[in-house]
Amino acid sequence: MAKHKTPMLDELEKGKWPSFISDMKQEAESREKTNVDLQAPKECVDDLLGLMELTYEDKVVHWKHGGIVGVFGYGGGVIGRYCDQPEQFPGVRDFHTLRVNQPSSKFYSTEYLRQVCELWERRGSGLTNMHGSTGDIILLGTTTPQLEEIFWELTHNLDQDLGGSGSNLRTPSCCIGKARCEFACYDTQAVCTDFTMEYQDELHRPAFPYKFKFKFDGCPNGCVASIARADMSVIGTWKDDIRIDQDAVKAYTGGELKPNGGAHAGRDWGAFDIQKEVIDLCPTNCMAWDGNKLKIDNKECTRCMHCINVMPKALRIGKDTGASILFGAKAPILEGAQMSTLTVPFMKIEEPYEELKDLVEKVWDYWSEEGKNRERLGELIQREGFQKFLEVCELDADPRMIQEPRSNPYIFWKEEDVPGGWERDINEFRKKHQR
Amino acid sequence: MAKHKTPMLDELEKGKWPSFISDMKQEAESREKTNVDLQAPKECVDDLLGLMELTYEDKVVHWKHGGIVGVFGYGGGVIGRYCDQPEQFPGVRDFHTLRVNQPSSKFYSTEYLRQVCELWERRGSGLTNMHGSTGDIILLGTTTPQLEEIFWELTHNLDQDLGGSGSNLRTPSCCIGKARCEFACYDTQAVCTDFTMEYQDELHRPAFPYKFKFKFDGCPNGCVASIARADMSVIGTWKDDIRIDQDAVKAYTGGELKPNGGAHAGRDWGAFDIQKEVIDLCPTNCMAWDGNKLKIDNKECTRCMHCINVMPKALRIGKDTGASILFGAKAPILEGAQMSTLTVPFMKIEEPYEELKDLVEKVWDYWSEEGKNRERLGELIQREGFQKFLEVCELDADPRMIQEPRSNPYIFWKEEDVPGGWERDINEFRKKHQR
Amino acid sequence: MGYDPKDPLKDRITDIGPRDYKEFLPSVIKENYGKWLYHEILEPGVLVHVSETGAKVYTVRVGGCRLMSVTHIREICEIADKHCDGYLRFTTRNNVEFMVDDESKLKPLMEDLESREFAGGSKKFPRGGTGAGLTNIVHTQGWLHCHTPAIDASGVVKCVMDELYEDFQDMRFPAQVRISLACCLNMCGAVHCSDIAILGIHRMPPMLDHEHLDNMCEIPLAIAACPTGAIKPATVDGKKSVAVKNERCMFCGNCYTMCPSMPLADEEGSGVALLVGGKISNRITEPKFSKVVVPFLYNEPPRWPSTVDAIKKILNAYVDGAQKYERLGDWAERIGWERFFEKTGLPFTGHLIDDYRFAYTTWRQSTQFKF
Amino acid sequence: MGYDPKDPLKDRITDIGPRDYKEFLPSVIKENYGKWLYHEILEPGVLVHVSETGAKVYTVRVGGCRLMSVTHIREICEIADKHCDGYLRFTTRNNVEFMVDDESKLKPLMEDLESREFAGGSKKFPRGGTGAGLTNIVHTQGWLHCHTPAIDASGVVKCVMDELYEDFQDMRFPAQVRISLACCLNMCGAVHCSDIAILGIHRMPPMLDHEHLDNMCEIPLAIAACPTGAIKPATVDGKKSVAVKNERCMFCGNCYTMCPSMPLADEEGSGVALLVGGKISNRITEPKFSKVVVPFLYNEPPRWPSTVDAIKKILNAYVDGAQKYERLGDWAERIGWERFFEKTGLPFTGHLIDDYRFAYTTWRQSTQFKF
Ligand code: SRM
Ligand code: SRM
Ligand code: SRM
Ligand code: SRM
Ligand code: SF4
Ligand code: SF4
Ligand code: SF4
Ligand code: SF4
Ligand code: SF4
Ligand code: SF4
Ligand code: SF4
Ligand code: SF4
Repeated sequence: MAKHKTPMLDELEKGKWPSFISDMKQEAESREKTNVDLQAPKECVDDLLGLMELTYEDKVVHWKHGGIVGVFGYGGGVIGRYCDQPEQFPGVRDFHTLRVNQPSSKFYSTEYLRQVCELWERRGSGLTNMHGSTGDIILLGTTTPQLEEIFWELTHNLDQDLGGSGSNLRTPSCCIGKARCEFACYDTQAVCTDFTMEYQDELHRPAFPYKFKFKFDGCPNGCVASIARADMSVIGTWKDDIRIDQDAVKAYTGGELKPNGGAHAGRDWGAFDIQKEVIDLCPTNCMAWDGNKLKIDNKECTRCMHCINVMPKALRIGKDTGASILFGAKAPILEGAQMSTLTVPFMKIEEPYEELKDLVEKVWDYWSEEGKNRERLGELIQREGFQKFLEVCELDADPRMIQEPRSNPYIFWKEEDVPGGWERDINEFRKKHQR
Repeated sequence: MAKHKTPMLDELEKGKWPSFISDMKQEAESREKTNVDLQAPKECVDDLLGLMELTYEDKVVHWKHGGIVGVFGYGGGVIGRYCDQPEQFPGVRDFHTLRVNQPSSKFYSTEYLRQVCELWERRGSGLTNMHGSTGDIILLGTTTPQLEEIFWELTHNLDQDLGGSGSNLRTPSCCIGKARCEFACYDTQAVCTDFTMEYQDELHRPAFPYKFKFKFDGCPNGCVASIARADMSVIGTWKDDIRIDQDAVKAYTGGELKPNGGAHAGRDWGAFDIQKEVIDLCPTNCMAWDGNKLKIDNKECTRCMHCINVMPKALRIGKDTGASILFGAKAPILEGAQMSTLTVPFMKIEEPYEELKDLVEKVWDYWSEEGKNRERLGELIQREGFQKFLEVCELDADPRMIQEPRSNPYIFWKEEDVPGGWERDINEFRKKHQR
Repeated sequence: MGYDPKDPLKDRITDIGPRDYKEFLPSVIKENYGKWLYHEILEPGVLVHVSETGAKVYTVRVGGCRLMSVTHIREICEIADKHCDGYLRFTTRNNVEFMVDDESKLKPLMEDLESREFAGGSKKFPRGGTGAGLTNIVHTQGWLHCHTPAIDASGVVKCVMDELYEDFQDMRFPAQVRISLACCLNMCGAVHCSDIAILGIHRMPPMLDHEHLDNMCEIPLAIAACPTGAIKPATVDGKKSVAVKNERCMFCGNCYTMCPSMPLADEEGSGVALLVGGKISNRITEPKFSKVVVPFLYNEPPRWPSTVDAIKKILNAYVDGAQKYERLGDWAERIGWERFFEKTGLPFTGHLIDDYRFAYTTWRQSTQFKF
Repeated sequence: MGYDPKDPLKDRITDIGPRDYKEFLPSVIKENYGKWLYHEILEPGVLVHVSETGAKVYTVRVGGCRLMSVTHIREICEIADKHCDGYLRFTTRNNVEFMVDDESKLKPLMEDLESREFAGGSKKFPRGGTGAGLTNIVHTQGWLHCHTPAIDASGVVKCVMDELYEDFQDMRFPAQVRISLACCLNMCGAVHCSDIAILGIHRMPPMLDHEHLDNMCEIPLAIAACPTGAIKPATVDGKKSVAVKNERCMFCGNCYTMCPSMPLADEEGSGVALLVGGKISNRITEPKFSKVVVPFLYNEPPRWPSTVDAIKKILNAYVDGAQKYERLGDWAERIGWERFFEKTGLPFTGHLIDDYRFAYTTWRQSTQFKF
């Protein structure tokens, strides 16, 4: 039976949504009963429940700073955590997490997951996050001595490495892409895996001013939210025309096919009206429907995906596909949240991804050189200006990179912009212009 | 015949647009011939032409800083100016301008203008700007000794005062308003004149951190550009419904009346299409036309003026009129250009304008108190925040004042926002949270 | 054999990265990789994707609370073995997806999932989260594992999802609605572009543990961490420490991240802020930030009623007012923010007016407004 | 009698303000003040306003170059006396308006105005400036009277208006087009919200007249004036002076305004920048700033061909591409700025990318763009 009374937490067992409290309780119980030779405190889940109950009473967190814990030779992958009431809750005195690098787009075999479970029940709390916000498998809570043991078993038995934390490359992630999505403009999983392997050193050994994140979206729908969450956001797009199946279009207008793959089935929105729902909503007004033929002026299309999303069976992305590369997204601290800024409007994304890797490395060199401690790339770009960033990337300025040209006239001209430079002789000037 | 050769300037006598060079030459000539007893150098216009020609060769201005010149007891109204080639162009050695406060909306009797001409020919260059960017009559160029003489004659013989310059209230100005415009939501001329008289002391005697400008637009069309050019922009608007004359609407759709008062007559835009040209362009989509009746959902209307502009004979502004008050517009120096920010969405504008004057004075007190030297109001509001400005104005926050709520979570909470305040005892805290 | 503390470097393996995703793809996925033509949502939580080979994959998406025990994961594996040849996946929003390659396998799978409940009575595998409905809430650690949270994470999420459970299983919204939670301004969820963001914030400046500060912190780092420069070095009772200009503090918690002797969290001071109207996709409109519309709500464990209630108000107003395909933020911009506050009944206060770096760009320089 | 230098304060009159506008209103205006019902543009430059009393006022608007001699003003008076009972007005854009109260008086007035030319052959009173056409260019002093200009004003305006003369007399544009000119960044015309703004800018940091700087300037004021903090105190050849970090300079000229020993103007360094797409009115769209689309063009007296040419390119592309009622900036935003540069043929350079305070808000955080 439970070690601590948890009247408040018990309230969270009610309601239909899966209860993490119920799940924790079942885990606590199974640790009670198990004959597995547990290396982490048997009562850690019990104590975690107790600590949570106490926190629910106090409304102030009871965890302390992590301190520096980790595995030998790595600068990341482990988050240290200590409880501020160790006497009362010895099971979570030290309760560190490991970040385990998930496979691209998070398909699993049960065989693999069972190995993870077996290891984590034995050497950890048996609690996980599937998954963390960056994408890792989070093994939530174990003691300091277990860290190396777990790392050894992960690498030797599971052929599995840790993910990132600290001032290094963070675990890259991607959308499901070509594995199960018709909109994928490039192979997000292949690139994500390739970049993760290529930059293992940057991922495990902090050499950056601060964290750096890659995320790979297969198309502008942005299912892995890269534009908001990655220092480098790679978002699929295409150059040529949207492919149209006119008969399928008619099937939509005729009502045989449900718009948006049936995404709006929960409410009666009336019969599908292609004019109202597609043509009029196209942000560039580049579409036309004459009652039996759909026309798209592709030159004006900005590939927002709307029409394709609404009629996936009738419209397909183009064939000349690649990606837009954007840089600088981050959370609010310090300068305020940022989304990534369009830097390379279009790049082909094909193995071995030389062009993209060259770019990444130019950016890293610049950031490592100029970035202050704990300054994200996006903040550096703001501090030194986007023009400077373009020079670093060896790219020409392009209006596609901006929403609008500057409205202030404060151009920072360089001396080389002015024929003859800046050197002038005041006395020459005074010959023509007396004081 | 002309004192200086001006081959380059002569090029500016060509072309159809009125040539200021031809005009200057005719003035130079008439100064040659006149038997008026000229008090300013007879050859000043000749020398000005010569100086301009020289500048056209050098491409660098030949005027120096003004220095402090003015009339006794006033801090503004005169702009000092000296030429940097006095030997070569003695006629413009000192060439100061006076700013003469124009009558509201710039109607004139020829009698008055002739008095001005007589005075300015005799005591000045005979050159003017009708008008300066702020609105004044600019008397362009005279010598230092003439300043007091001119001021004396202006005040005694023309019953006319100077306008503003320096760190004081600048000459207010307004659109033509009720004098000749059906869109005027309040009497711009009356208010402009009233405020100019009320604040004569602020206008003539610098007591502010920097300049301050009032401009009065009768409606959101903004014919005096107040939203871009005034520290306080008063822009007419209304609260109730747009008045519709349905027959006149039909006259427009029927083609008897030209849309927009015929403003587009220079090109064949095809027959007037009320749906396309009005209903679909209404920014709030609050209009409907069923072929014979025009409907406006006034609650959703943002009074942008478009429909009224297009059909002035059919649509009229509401009857419950007043103005929106906005603050902070300015040119780029230093912090970048600003437009005025909506501060009072709606205020009745009726004599004696107490409510508006109270507001102005609160704002001036705050700015005089907190503003740095040469800091415009708009810059102060940016530096200390719009919330602070609202406190000063004793106004409640209203979503109408903003384009969108803040996206950053960096709220500057005040101690009084938090019950119990900010004082805490670290040792109390440590009882529950060990180090 | 195994790890040897005496010889840590023995046979050490490093830099091997993640497992190759190809090992983990079910055969129908592997065979049709990159060949998908289109998809359909058969019912909430059930997708079919059709390949140019004619093959189809049926996906059943179920809500997961991402805090999962190994016991629960083993149960998931058991299901996957029974119905899905031993494969499954997790989505970018912590839902679980079971895939089958034949329609006939759908029903048994769905019934099996349906049938499973936790002891407390909650569903283990609620089906849904697709289309124009509500999907899972992405969230962060909260009181369960981090040291800087202003609010709990899993608990708040549970309360909100319980209340909106029907909408997870329905598709009645004008467009998809993404709710996200981050428990402090570090914003680990990067929730700044969510339709609705639940954010933990502090309202009190840090306490100063002068006696220990110098031992526990790098004072220069703490000072440098403050974006507003509110922290200055100081000597208190002869000890090196820092002083904080409270009126300059914007409660970001950076100092605490650098220095454990500067805790901010407080029962009165810490709570929930709500942001709305953000989006990620480039569909129709461009991605946008969420805007703060509720500056502060108290932590109300265990069920956070005020937070849940405010979110329902926002969702109801949105569902009533928005047009088909219109995201929450696009709706708010179309009707105008003055209307947003009117329709949601949320009070507008000065706290919501921006006074940070780009403040001016968020004020209204126009006479266009609605009475 | 008159002003007595020996006794300046004798009978001194101050603070009397401007003349009362009511004295100057023609009777038809006075009688129908506030009673106007609607208006019509009979032809370019000719307006009729109709009052609820049935009265009408006919207005003939003619272009003025606001730099006017008293001789010219007297000629205007003569015309007003002959046709308009001795009244006239000036518009907010420096045009002159002659008003008559009866249609029969229009023709003679127009013919009279038409007939007058300057010796050089230019028109004295071109009719136009109404409706969806081009009106007068508001401008500032330029080389004619100020000390900080980077360009001339009246001369540039003359060149542009000569070239666009037909459009002043026509109404073929999609909407009104406002061109404005300011000769330095002080921007006395507040041209920052114009459809097309001609702006004088410098590209060279100030020269330093060390020998005289200390006598001629308040060094602290000069230092304080610099928005980028580029100016530091310095001692040169034993004399108190300043040093400027050139790479920090943004050429705003503030230092020169404060200190005559820091001149910027230069033949190579100073020239024209063009900004487009601003507007003031709240019609349909909100007021907006003009954007820099041509960073620099040389001063080319006497006719500034490159400047005139660039403006024509912009106008032609606008007139071809814009829809009825669409202002220049609204057109550019609708087609996208990438298209604007394509259609105008203007080169896009890094100079046009914002790097000032709100820079980030002008960059593109989206994948929406046109190839
Ligand atoms: C575990 C995780 C939250 C979760 O529950 O999922 C997490 C947890 C922490 N994050 Fe995070 N971050 C996590 C994803 C993120 C994300 C989201 C993302 O990567 O897409 C962000 C926003 C995106 C970004 O990078 O800007 C994020 C932005 C931060 C920041 C602010 C960084 C910034 O530049 O603004 C901090 C503060 C810091 O770095 O000191 C931070 C710091 C932290 C720390 C290490 C707290 C600290 O300051 O020491 C947290 C440890 C919690 C714990 O005890 O376990 N975390 N952090 C996520 C990592 C799991 C994983 O690897 O999959
Ligand atoms: C004469 C006039 C330009 C014109 O040719 O029409 C003018 C001329 C000067 N302005 Fe101005 N400003 C004039 C209207 C403006 C306007 C437009 C307006 O008022 O609508 C602005 C922009 C709006 C604003 O106030 O921001 C304007 C913004 C400036 C600035 C920048 C102020 C700022 O805060 O950014 C300066 C610089 C300064 O104040 O030192 C300035 C400074 C000057 C000085 C005094 C130059 C100086 O620094 O000493 C110029 C004297 C020129 C001369 O020698 O005659 N002038 N000035 C305008 C006044 C005539 C009149 O009274 O009717
Ligand atoms: C499975 C998943 C990708 C993955 O790698 O795991 C996914 C899968 C699909 N997304 Fe997504 N999206 C997924 C996260 C996202 C995200 C990221 C997020 O929410 O954090 C976004 C951006 C959200 C935003 O814009 O704020 C996202 C924005 C979209 C959109 C754009 C919708 C819109 O109205 O803006 C589409 C298009 C659509 O729904 O028609 C889309 C479409 C789709 C399609 C239809 C693509 C396809 O043809 O298979 C997939 C099924 C949609 C559905 O569930 O109805 N997906 N999708 C993610 C499921 C998360 C979940 O469990 O709920
Ligand atoms: C005479 C004048 C007011 C004054 O006090 O002097 C005036 C007079 C009228 N304006 Fe204006 N506007 C005058 C400067 C302005 C300005 C200020 C400026 O340009 O510096 C603006 C703002 C410009 C901008 O938005 O950038 C202005 C924006 C408008 C608009 C909005 C047009 C638009 O498409 O945005 C209208 C409505 C319309 O034209 O239908 C308007 C409408 C009018 C009407 C029709 C009002 C009326 O019913 O009498 C007047 C005749 C318009 C015409 O000329 O076709 N007036 N008007 C100004 C003439 C200046 C000139 O000589 O050309
Ligand atoms: S981002 Fe695009 S490609 Fe990737 S899963 Fe979403 S819709 Fe498919
Ligand atoms: S993708 Fe978007 S922009 Fe392109 S045609 Fe479709 S709706 Fe229009
Ligand atoms: S601002 Fe409005 S009221 Fe004033 S003149 Fe222009 S249109 Fe008429
Ligand atoms: S004034 Fe503008 S917003 Fe109001 S109805 Fe007319 S067009 Fe629409
Ligand atoms: S958001 Fe803040 S409190 Fe929550 S996990 Fe991230 S760092 Fe910790
Ligand atoms: S909370 Fe943030 S703003 Fe306040 S003192 Fe700490 S670092 Fe500075
Ligand atoms: S814009 Fe500059 S140069 Fe031109 S008049 Fe104004 S201050 Fe003088
Ligand atoms: S021109 Fe402007 S930026 Fe350059 S030194 Fe002078 S004040 Fe500073």
